[in-house]
Amino acid sequence: MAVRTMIDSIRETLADEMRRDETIIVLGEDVGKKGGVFLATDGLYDEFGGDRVIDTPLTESMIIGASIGAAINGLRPVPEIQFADFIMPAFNQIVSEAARMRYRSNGAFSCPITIRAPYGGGVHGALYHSQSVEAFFSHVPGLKVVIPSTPHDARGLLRSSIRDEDPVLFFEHKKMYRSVRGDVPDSDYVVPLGSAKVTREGSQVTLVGYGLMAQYSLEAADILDSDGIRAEVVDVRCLRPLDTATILESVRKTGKCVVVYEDNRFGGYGAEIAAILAEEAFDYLDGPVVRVTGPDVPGVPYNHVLEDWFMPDPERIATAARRLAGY
Amino acid sequence: MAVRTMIDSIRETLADEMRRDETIIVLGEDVGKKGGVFLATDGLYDEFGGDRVIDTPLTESMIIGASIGAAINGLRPVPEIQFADFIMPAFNQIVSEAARMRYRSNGAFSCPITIRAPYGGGVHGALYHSQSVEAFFSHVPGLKVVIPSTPHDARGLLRSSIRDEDPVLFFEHKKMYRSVRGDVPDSDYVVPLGSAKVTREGSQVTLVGYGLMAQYSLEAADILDSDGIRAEVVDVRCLRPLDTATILESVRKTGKCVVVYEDNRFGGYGAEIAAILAEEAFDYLDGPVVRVTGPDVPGVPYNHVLEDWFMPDPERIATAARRLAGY
Amino acid sequence: MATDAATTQLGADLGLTRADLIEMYRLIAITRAIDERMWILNRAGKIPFVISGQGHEGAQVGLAYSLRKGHDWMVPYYRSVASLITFGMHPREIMIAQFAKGVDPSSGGRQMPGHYGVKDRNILSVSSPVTTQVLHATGIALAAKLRKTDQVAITYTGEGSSNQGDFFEALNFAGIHKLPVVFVVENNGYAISVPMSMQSSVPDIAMRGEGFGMPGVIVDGADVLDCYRTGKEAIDRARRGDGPTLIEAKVTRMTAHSSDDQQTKYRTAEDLQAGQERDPLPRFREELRQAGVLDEATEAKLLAESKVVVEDATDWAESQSDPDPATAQRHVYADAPPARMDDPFWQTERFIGDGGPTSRGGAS
Amino acid sequence: MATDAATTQLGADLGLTRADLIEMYRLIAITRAIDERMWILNRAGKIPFVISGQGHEGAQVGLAYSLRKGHDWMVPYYRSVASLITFGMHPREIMIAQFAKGVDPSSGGRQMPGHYGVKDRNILSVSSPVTTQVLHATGIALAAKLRKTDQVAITYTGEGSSNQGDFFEALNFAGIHKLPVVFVVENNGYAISVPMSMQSSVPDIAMRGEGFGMPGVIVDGADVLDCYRTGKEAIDRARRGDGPTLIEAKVTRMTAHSSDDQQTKYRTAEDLQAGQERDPLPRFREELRQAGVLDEATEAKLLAESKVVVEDATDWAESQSDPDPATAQRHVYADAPPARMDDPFWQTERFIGDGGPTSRGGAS
Ligand SMILES: Cc1ncc(C[n+]2csc(CCOP(=O)(O)OP(=O)(O)O)c2C)c(N)n1
Ligand SMILES: Cc1ncc(C[n+]2csc(CCOP(=O)(O)OP(=O)(O)O)c2C)c(N)n1
Ligand SMILES: [Mg+2]
Ligand SMILES: [Mg+2]
Repeated sequence: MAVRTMIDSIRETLADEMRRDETIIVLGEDVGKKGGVFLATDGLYDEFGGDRVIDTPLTESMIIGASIGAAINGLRPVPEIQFADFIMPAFNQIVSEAARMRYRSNGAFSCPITIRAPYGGGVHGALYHSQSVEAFFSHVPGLKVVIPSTPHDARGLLRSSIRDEDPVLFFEHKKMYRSVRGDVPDSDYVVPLGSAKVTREGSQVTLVGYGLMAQYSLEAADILDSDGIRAEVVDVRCLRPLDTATILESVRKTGKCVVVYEDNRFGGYGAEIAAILAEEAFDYLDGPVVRVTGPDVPGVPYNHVLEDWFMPDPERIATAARRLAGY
Repeated sequence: MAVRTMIDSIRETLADEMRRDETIIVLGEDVGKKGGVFLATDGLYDEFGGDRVIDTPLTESMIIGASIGAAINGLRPVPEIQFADFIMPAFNQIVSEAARMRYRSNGAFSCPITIRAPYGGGVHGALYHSQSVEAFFSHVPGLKVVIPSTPHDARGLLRSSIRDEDPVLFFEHKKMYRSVRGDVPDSDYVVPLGSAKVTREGSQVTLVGYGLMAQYSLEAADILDSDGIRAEVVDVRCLRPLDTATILESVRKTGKCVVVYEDNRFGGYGAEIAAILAEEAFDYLDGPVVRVTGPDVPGVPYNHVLEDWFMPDPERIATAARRLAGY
Repeated sequence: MATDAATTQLGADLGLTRADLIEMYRLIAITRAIDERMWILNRAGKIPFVISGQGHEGAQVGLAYSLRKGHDWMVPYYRSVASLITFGMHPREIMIAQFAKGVDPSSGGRQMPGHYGVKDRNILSVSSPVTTQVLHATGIALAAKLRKTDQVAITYTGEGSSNQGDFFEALNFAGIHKLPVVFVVENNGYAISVPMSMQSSVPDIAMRGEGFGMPGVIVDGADVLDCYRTGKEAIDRARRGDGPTLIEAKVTRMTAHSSDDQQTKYRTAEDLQAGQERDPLPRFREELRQAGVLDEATEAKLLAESKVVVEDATDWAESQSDPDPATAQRHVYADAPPARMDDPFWQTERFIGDGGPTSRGGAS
Repeated sequence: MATDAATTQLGADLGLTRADLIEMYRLIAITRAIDERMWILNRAGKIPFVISGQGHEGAQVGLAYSLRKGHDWMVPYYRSVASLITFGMHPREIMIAQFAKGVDPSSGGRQMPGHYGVKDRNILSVSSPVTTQVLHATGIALAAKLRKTDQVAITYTGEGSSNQGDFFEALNFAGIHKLPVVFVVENNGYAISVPMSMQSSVPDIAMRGEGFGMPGVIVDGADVLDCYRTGKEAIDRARRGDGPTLIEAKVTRMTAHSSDDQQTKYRTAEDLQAGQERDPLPRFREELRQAGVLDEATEAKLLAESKVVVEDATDWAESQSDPDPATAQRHVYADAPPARMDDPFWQTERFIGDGGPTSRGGAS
């Protein structure tokens, strides 16, 4: 057991997995000598060489398209998209091809690839280095979508993702890379895909989030605690498949739910959670399903006053939960 | 006033608008001599010539990217994407560029383009000629998304879209092109973007849909009527901006709502409607918000027995509404 | 009658035997017969959609003939029937895709006709968005190189589709790493209705090879033996580790784009006529006759065989069952039922809360 | 001291006057001074991010110098400071983008430094996803052609970015329609850490022009006058209606990719040294000195001026206010507040149901 940052946990897991399974390759922009712009692949080039750690051209569609082909022919690619914002040129390859390969071939072909990408705001990245793109992919049958919020889960979920037989989008909140530390066991544990986690028990209101917002929800629960409000926090961890049971169970207990996501509100991922609650938790809801989200503007602006305006934070979550608790 | 099919209404509106405003150009694959694979642009090449009706190379990113540039320099492009399924290669240009141009330039630049594309299943188009892609785009601030369900609205909404100063995605259900007919006034009327419509009054349950599902909801209301259940039907018409008030008003009256969409359930557009209801209609909901949707498989399969399995239809909508009405 | 010497001459420099030549002819002729049957079935209302390769068969058979079946990889497109039959797909497997029946190996009836793919023969599943497969072939070749499997990947696309960004990104990556891949563009002059001059800024797609660090070769798609030579050189080069080749085969689209298209709307009568004259089938037949490879007896035998094959494929395919609707929810993921289909709401009727048939609630 | 004759000689064949030469030098020198100041401000913690064009300025000024300001269109990328200043952007406007203050004309403080754009000068707003702008320039040129405005669009990108599919789709379309557009690739040898040899399958990007039906021209980016000649030829050609040109300027990236990058991790000391030696600034200065265009007095005057300009721009930019957070919700659409921001829930606090500051509920 050792204390690790998110980025260390991810890097070490990549290295471990590559040692375990020689069909794993890493490819992407600047993943080689530079070790990635966030150093998620630092050292891999030295250890595994240029055949398994490939600096690609600046062409995202190619990164994913070639990964699909390589997976078809026996490799297990772990492509990196430098920023989640830049996954869009690969949208067709991911959504039309990777997601649909198994279904369209009636189960004959599959695409075991894990697409890693840093996402999220709050780091002065502005419109194009701050995006939350999970809603686009978690809507697509055939894809799996994972967002860890602790170094422990990052390791366990990345292992599960790489070992999965289907394409996984693995999004890492870039603000958490170095700011979040935690215990990471040395054992070969996995966190199964599709399992949410109650990260704090409470009785009056459920806060549901993922990534940075899972952490902010915990911080909000602290604030609420000092007001005498006991909030339960659910970390979604895997957005598709979603562990609906854990969320429903929590809301059955508390009767109230705040869904938190950093992405734009309208049609964001949390809308699906709210919709599930509206459909399946109706009998035990004691108040509206409230969403705390980023506003509906086309990106996180750069200047810090604008960026602060955009980002949901523990205070805002606590304010909404407080109001809901008093409903 | 004349009776028109959907496709006639669209084609005539394109021609009318091009006569009115010479900065309008139409571009896309096979839109010229062939008149489009569904004949939506039939005759335009002959009337307006190759400068204003441009057969492009088979490159969707270029179709949209060049449309953005042309809009920047004084034209008003109406690009056609041959099938909504093939909009994915242009995803980056639409979502990163067209949607964000105004915001990122602090209002200096804008992209008045109307992207038309046929969408939807039920026509033996299989995985890649049947998709509903509206959820991807209606999530994106900066875009507007329109889906008409009658020849009348097709005309009025297409006019509004073309005249709008912002990028509009205009999706046309291909199964409705020739199967739906209706009165279309000769006047220069518009249907404003952002206005839903109550297409049938009722008191016991609200059915909310758009496109083919708006029509199927009307048919379901007929079925329900013979059971003595009075269903109100709301045709969303414009998915972004959404006319929340009309939906809320209807649900305030009926207390019950079935949201219908053909797209995959999880994270589909209707999830946002359900989420809004869960947040804002909580006080007057008398039952869960039920969704009738396509199943969560990666596409509409081809063989008719599989396709029938996929498609929501009036019977399914009626069954869900009946059950909900009895809740 | 041709002499034995002449017989040996034709194709001899290419290492082709008389049997090879007859086999190549047979593949072309059978493909044509299958294809013609598709259109008959379509007009009879038995299959709703046809997309075919009439006019492309000579190039396809020639280019693919030197691949190693079951070892190399073929990454086809929707017109690839002759390539696929050359690479080991059975006419029954082609025909059943038209009927989209349950045992269809390509997709179990899920995809439209034309979307072939057979795992055990290294034929990758075709999808509809054009040109995506060119990157898949490149990735397959990357894996072949890194895993040292000695495999070559060959992939095909139309000239219109070759303008997509994916095409160039694939060529670029394959060029950088000298991957064992062969890129074939079957240029039939039209992308649905749009002629080459409106699709591409150059008269020949092959001109683009050089800009991506590989030979760009033009071959007359009606010249079967030259296609064979060109294909073999590119495949050998790839296998040697000398990198990719871009081949442009000039072919003719003898039918409309598909059964949904009316090509008279955008092609002149002369153009259509000229297209018919570039048919590779009679040309190859004449070539083989002249060389004494095809004699009357052989021709008659082949004709009879091809009739039997087409009848058999059609009858077999038509007699298969539609897929069970319960299968439609399978194969979304390897390990799980489709997301949320198994969740409890409305108790046992959870997923069918929307009123669907009970089979929708079944296991994956 | 140089003679008057020599003075007239340099650039005379290009139609450049002594004043032009000095102006070009001034543009390069001022851009360099601004750029150096950015790094100082960054190290001082005043601006969190710098991306700059040191080493690119010679090519940029030369290539853009014959554009018609306020008439033609410039579609830049993040390293385009010298191009932009040549095309009429003011140093204050450049500097304020670094500070991202409210009156920043490029984005009102919304975008990262480097994302310039000024509507009234026909400079299109830069975004981060690379190469998208190459299609925008193509569309601008399409409109120019159809509207017969006599405008030329020029666009720029890096050599790494030039491998994106969008690049080729743009070249192809521009080639088909002979659009009045000039494509410039500023090849500085690296895309962040990835060297040209791992980015592109050919040694020169310009080799790709031919495959798209246009001249592909290589120019030494440190040779300002040759850049001018090359740019002018391409711009004239475009304006004449003879179609697009692909220009590859071989330049040097004298700094790290950005202030977030450590280039010593992936570049050798010799490589870095060689890069510094290809600095266009001293080379052009020397050229002008030799030709007698630059004398000591002029140099001193220019140096003093450049100091004033940089001070002024910095002081002015720094002294501006941050944007009002209430402005953040503006300009989502032309005609409406951001979707759903105006809806009634929690009564007046609807949108701020999530606890945001009141300003978030304001009008658009
Ligand atoms: C991305 C995408 N856009 C559009 C289509 C629709 N479409 C199918 S085939 C085709 C024309 C293809 O022409 P070409 O590449 O020349 O091949 P050919 O059919 O002539 O063999 C088009 C436009 C598609 N399948 N995929
Ligand atoms: C689509 C996309 N992918 C990745 C990035 C991240 N990125 C920004 S600049 C850059 C390298 C660009 O290199 P090059 O085109 O050679 O231009 P240079 O910076 O060297 O001038 C990368 C990878 C991006 N901005 N956009
Ligand atoms: Mg073609
Ligand atoms: Mg570079």
